[in-house]
Amino acid sequence: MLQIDRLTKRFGDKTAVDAATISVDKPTMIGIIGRSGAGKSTLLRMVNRLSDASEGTITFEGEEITALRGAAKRHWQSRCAMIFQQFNLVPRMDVVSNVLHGTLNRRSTLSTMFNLYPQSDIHKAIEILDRLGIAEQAPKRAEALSGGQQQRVAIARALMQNPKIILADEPIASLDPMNAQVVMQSLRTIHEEDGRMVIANLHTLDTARRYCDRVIGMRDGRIVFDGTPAQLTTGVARDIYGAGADFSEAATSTEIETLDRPGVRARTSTPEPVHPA
Amino acid sequence: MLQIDRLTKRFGDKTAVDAATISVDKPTMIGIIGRSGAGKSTLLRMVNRLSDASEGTITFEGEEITALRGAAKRHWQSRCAMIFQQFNLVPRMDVVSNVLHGTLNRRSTLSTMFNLYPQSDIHKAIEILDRLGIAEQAPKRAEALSGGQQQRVAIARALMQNPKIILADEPIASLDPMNAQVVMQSLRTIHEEDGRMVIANLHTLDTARRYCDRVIGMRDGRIVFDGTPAQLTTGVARDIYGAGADFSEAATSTEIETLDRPGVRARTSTPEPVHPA
Amino acid sequence: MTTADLTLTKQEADTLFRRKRLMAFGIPGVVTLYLAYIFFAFDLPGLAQRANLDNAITLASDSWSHKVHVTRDNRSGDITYAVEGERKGTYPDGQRPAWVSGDEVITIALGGEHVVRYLPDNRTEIEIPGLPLIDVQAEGRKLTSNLPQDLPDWISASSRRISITTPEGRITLTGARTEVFNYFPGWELFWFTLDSPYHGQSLGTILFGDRIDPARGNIPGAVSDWWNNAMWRHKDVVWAIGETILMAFLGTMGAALIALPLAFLAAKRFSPIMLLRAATRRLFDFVRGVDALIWTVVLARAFGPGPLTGALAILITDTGTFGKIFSEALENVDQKQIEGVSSTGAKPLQRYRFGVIPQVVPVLLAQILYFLESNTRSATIIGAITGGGIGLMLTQAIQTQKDWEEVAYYIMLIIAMVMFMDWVSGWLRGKMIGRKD
Amino acid sequence: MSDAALGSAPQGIDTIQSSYMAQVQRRRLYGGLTLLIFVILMASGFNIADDRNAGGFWDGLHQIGDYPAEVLTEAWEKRADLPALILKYVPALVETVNIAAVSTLIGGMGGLVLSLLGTRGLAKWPRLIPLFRRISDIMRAVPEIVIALMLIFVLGGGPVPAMIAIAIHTAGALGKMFSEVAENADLKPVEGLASTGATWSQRMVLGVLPQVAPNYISYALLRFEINIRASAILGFVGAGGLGYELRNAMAWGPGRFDEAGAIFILLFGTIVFFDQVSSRYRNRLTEGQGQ
Amino acid sequence: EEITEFRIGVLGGENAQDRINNYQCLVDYTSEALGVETKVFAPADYNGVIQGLLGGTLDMAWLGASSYAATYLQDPNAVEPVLVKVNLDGSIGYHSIGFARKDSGVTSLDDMEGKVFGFGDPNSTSGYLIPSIEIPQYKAGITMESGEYFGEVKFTGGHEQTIVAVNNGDIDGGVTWADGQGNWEDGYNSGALRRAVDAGLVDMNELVQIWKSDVIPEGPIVLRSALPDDVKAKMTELMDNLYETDADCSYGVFAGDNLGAQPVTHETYISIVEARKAKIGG
Ligand SMILES: Nc1ncnc2c1ncn2[C@@H]1O[C@H](COP(=O)(O)OP(=O)(O)OP(=O)(O)O)[C@@H](O)[C@H]1O
Ligand SMILES: Nc1ncnc2c1ncn2[C@@H]1O[C@H](COP(=O)(O)OP(=O)(O)OP(=O)(O)O)[C@@H](O)[C@H]1O
Ligand SMILES: [Mg+2]
Ligand SMILES: [Mg+2]
Repeated sequence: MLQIDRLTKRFGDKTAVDAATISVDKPTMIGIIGRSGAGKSTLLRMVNRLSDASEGTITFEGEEITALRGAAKRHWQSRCAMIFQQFNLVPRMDVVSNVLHGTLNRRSTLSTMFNLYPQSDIHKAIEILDRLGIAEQAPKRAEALSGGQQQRVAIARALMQNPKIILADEPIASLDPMNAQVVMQSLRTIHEEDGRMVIANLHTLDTARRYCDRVIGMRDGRIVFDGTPAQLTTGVARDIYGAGADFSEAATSTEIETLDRPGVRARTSTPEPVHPA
Repeated sequence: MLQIDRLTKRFGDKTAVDAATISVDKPTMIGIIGRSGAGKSTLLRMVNRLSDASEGTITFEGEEITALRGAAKRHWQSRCAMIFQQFNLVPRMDVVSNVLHGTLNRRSTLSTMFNLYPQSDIHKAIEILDRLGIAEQAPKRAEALSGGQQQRVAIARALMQNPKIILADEPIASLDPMNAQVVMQSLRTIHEEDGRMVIANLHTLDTARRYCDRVIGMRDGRIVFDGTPAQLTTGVARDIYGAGADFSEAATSTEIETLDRPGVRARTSTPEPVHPA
Repeated sequence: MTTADLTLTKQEADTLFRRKRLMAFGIPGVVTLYLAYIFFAFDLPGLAQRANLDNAITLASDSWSHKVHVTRDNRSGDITYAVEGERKGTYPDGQRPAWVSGDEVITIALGGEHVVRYLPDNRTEIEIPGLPLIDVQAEGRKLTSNLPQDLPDWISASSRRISITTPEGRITLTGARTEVFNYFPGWELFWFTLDSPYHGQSLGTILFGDRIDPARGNIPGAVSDWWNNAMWRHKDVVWAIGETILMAFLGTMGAALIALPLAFLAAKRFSPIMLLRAATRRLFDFVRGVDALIWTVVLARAFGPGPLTGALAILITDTGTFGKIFSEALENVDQKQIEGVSSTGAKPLQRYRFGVIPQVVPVLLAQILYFLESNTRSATIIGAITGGGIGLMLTQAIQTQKDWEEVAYYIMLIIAMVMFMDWVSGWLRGKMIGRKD
Repeated sequence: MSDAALGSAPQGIDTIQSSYMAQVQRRRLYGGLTLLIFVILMASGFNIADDRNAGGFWDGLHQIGDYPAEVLTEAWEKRADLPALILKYVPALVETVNIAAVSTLIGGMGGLVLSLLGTRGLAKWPRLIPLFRRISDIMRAVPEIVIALMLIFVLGGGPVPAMIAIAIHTAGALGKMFSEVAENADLKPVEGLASTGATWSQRMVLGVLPQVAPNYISYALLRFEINIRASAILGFVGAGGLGYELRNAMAWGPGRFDEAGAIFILLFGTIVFFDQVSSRYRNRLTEGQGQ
Repeated sequence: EEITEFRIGVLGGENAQDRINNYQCLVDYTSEALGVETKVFAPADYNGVIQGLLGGTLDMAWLGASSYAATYLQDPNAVEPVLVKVNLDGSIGYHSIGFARKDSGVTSLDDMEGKVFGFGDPNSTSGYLIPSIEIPQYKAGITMESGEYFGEVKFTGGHEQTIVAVNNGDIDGGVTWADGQGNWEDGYNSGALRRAVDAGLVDMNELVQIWKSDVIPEGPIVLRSALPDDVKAKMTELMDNLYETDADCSYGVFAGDNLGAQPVTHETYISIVEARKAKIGG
């Protein structure tokens, strides 16, 4: 259903994504790994059409996505939701309003200008929040939520779009292991229960292994691995990350068991100095 | 020479230091240990007269320190140098000027405003910096130095005061193990070579054991232990830290061998996201 | 470090400190030199000489006191009693202050044993403790008196005019008229003028007592008489303050409304056409540079005197200022939020509405409200130029220098007004920025 | 998993939906009311102002260009004299700029003292903080024109009353801005200095000023810009400088419009010049500092 | 052509708010006569009124002679003079008076050489135009340029400011207006000096007269030319009969004792217009 064909993106001299070709024929949960600067984000942004490709095409169910313009392009974006590492919510607006932004493409500009959404949409938004376990936060401002909760709001916004594809650009990189697990679990559930395709950039091997059906490895803009989690051996990982023999998988881990969260310990043993009033 | 008698400090309902009594009759290197909130900092701040005691007295060589006011108090502060966990230097000023701040009590405001320090003082400052091994840094801004270097500048400032007592409030808590060692070594050398009294708050047992002649343990504002490092058994330590059987000394260690600095690892595995400009 | 290195380091440190000292002395030195130049350029020594302390004292004492004039017209022999010597403060026929007595001989007791007597045939007797009785006869333009040759400096006398100033009051005599000024603390006639039936009535009587003026109820009558008080002109003052605030409000809000869309044109992020962007920015610079003062003058020709002209002058200048501030705020918006909204397929206007506006609104509101307060002050000054509001009343009162208590009153009102607007803007800021979207 | 606080049963989704709907309705109502009130205030405010103005807004709109056109035409006709005229008014301009500069200097020093004395954590006498804050509030609230006119009465005309008036206002305004900056200053260096036995003034000069100086200078420059305008406008109501010349030149009317034109140009040029210079410097001073 | 409101301008500088108050009776009469709302405006200076008349935002004003000339020179068709105030003695003129502080030792213009001289408003007839023309005629060598005969020539902004400035010693001598009737020690019968004396602002013992101009014609009451003829006629009649209708109102409107108004035409002011033109250009 999704064909990415020799997709290339250049920034000046720099080729961020280099003739990436991917073909997906049924809704799958795909993890893209690779080290920083490998071109993962750029690839996802081109699929969502947040940025234009320099060369190559993306085709979805026979439609050429890369050729879409104006309203058609926006309509595609609404069918292809995106989740960001920094959540990219509107922090000063309440949670439900943020979720309702998922419907913007369907509503007229005028009514949304005044924040007027149909009641059915509002109820739907709260139901989605409930599904993600954060319905109680509905009336709060987004900025008042913890990182994990904010990311779930972002997922709720994505679900509100009722998309065929969910793109997630390092959705758990800003989260602690506990929240990371909740968020990845949510994405997996959405994939399994709703049958939506999920493509997630991940920066840790074990997460990709655990949650994805298929893993794509990128290095310097090129796709250097494409296979099942089982095929992803430590040797292959070393190639993807371009690491030497000293490469230890644990260094990229975010799993709770292996990670002794440093921030927490550091905080208790290094108190802020108390100044007299 | 230093008598602390039933010294008490209350913040509202909270008693931060509770009738602490310490008697020191010759220049000693004393370590104060205890967990966060035990009242270590508060005690030291009262000795330096940065904050006033609620009750009790401090007497030094027959003079009642707690009764001093105005210029007399400032004169006492100049004889009783303090080193802070966060160094508390003036970051935008050069290193020599920061060291020369140790002479402020002797100089008029006006002359310090115009940087009219006597040449002999400037040379003395450089010599002290040299003794601490950072004379090369003399003309740099304090903020340009590494943590360990900054703390040595703070020690130099303290030495510039030519004090009888040096108080150090967790001098190595913000430092990595390598720098921590250098700083503690410097304090020890100063104690031994110059015969100055050093009182240091330390949050790790092994540092206290290694560098101090006498260790004082505080818990909830009260002094619960006062003895030689040898007397400080793991059982006693458990009492001081109020820890259960799961207490492991290593958890409080800053020794190089046992500490795998977590901050560094966390940084490499969580890259900053790259946003298009 | 080797000894040689150390010596070198020491020398470097010495140089460093020499440079720092140069700076430390240099800057205050330049400032001192500049102030010295100003000292002479502004002629401060001459100013110290010319400064009129008497004026300051008059100003200070007059601002909390008033005087009552007792005037005899030497031609007609008529005697009038008037607060501040003003027509509207004149005592009605048959009434006079309690410290004046007598019919043939009018005796004015100034207090502290100071007494002035108006005798028939334009003669005047003045009793001042410590001086012999002063006797003055007015004839045509000439005055004859028994004043001695060497006079204390509080008496000024010539054959045509005598003026005596004592702590109890002031007496001036000329051929044409004889006048006594008696000073009292307080702002007389602040509530009611002498011709109002409510003058001198206690608050209790007005609120609960019998009907004082049979034609009207006490409270509406009193309110109307106070409102129309000719001496203190409460109605005009309230209108003037209203006009001043109105100028500030209309000017600030109007400017904000105009500047917001223009700011998008001037912000690099939102306006791809370089030429348009540069043109908008130059426009902002121009209207700001011309300044409210000149705009006031230009607009006064088109719209005439009044609050609208002042409001428009503020509006035009602040459009430039807001445009600049707003476009800077727009350039600093966080791209993440816009991207988040764009990724859902939002249309361009929706992107601005949800990606940009929620971010900039707090910044803009804070600025607008800050300017609302500061423009209240500007409106006071602009009013003095364009003819409107409390600013004009204040300048007129100061320039004609008649009643310093009025000046003091206006000043108090202006300060209260500005502080009130400061409070309102702070309150609104808290209310609106503390609120979501 | 549930985020509901321990002990309180998770709310049913219906309750959440209805309470959120209620909140939305309320917000729409308040939002609508606020908008309505604002529109009414603007519309009626405009009408009142229009009504109390001698000329109406719509009648006057097409005449906006008349006056500048007259001035500029005449100035253009006599453009040969313009350089000489501009030169003639340079001393007045210098006076106006001097008034602004001195009052910014003096006001800045006053504001500095007020801010250090009125900031929590820095104040020498913490109990007097409210006093110093009130003082700077009042100094800020008094419009320059009030002080200037009273001082003209006592001191006579000229630059000094304007200078004092602007300095007083500047001290109040900067006092407030400075203390906002000082509130965010890092107290660690101050404490470090205190521990060596430094006096209050030493702590302020060595511990606080180096931290806040860039922001202070940046604010002072902004004030200088504002004060140039203030000093011109005060000249217009009697305090010397370019404002005074402008008022006279305009009063002469045609025949001397070339002078008015010269002064316009001078004033405009000065304001734009200092505006650009100061905003460039301010950007440089504050750049590289965290927001 | 209909008018919807009638706007009267008051020359600034002389406590305009007071004057607005004094004009209240006139406002009532005008509203009654014209059947439209009447408003009074008091711009901050003379130029404000002139601009108002030129821009068509004011319909009527009582101008000074020089202000009338200024208006005429900028647009001869903007306004037409209709009436002039008649003094108690029947004259329609007043004087510009030069004065100084007695203790300064100045007794005539001869002593003013090198000293500071102050005018009032640049648009004032007695406060600037006439003295600037007549003073140089006093003797050879006097000019009104700063730094030539006088040490400095300033504009104080208005009559009151001149009086206060002389009294304070800010300037050594200045000019203001007076009717020239009555006695110096009273500050004459009417005029700016008299007001200052009445206000207790100055002591005439401390001032001396150093110069007096020829008689200056009172300024005209002008109506905007574009007004409908019937409005002009009604207003002229109203003002003409004001003294007869309501003497108190007339006192307030004409700022002192008077015998009402009499008709006047542009011819009366031709010399002033010429003087202004010669002096200032236009
Ligand atoms: N807007 C842009 N302009 C110029 N270069 C860009 C831009 N966006 C990305 N790049 C460059 O393209 C390359 C790929 O970037 P991309 O963000 O896709 O990497 P990534 O794999 O997502 O890495 P990370 O883990 O850091 O997010 C990088 O070298 C980056 O510097
Ligand atoms: N200025 C203050 N106001 C109120 N409470 C204070 C203040 N300073 C310290 N305290 C309280 O007093 C107690 C003792 O604090 P202190 O800083 O002395 O502990 P400590 O042993 O130095 O701990 P740490 O290891 O965290 O530095 C703490 O509970 C602290 O919260
Ligand atoms: Mg990325
Ligand atoms: Mg501590």
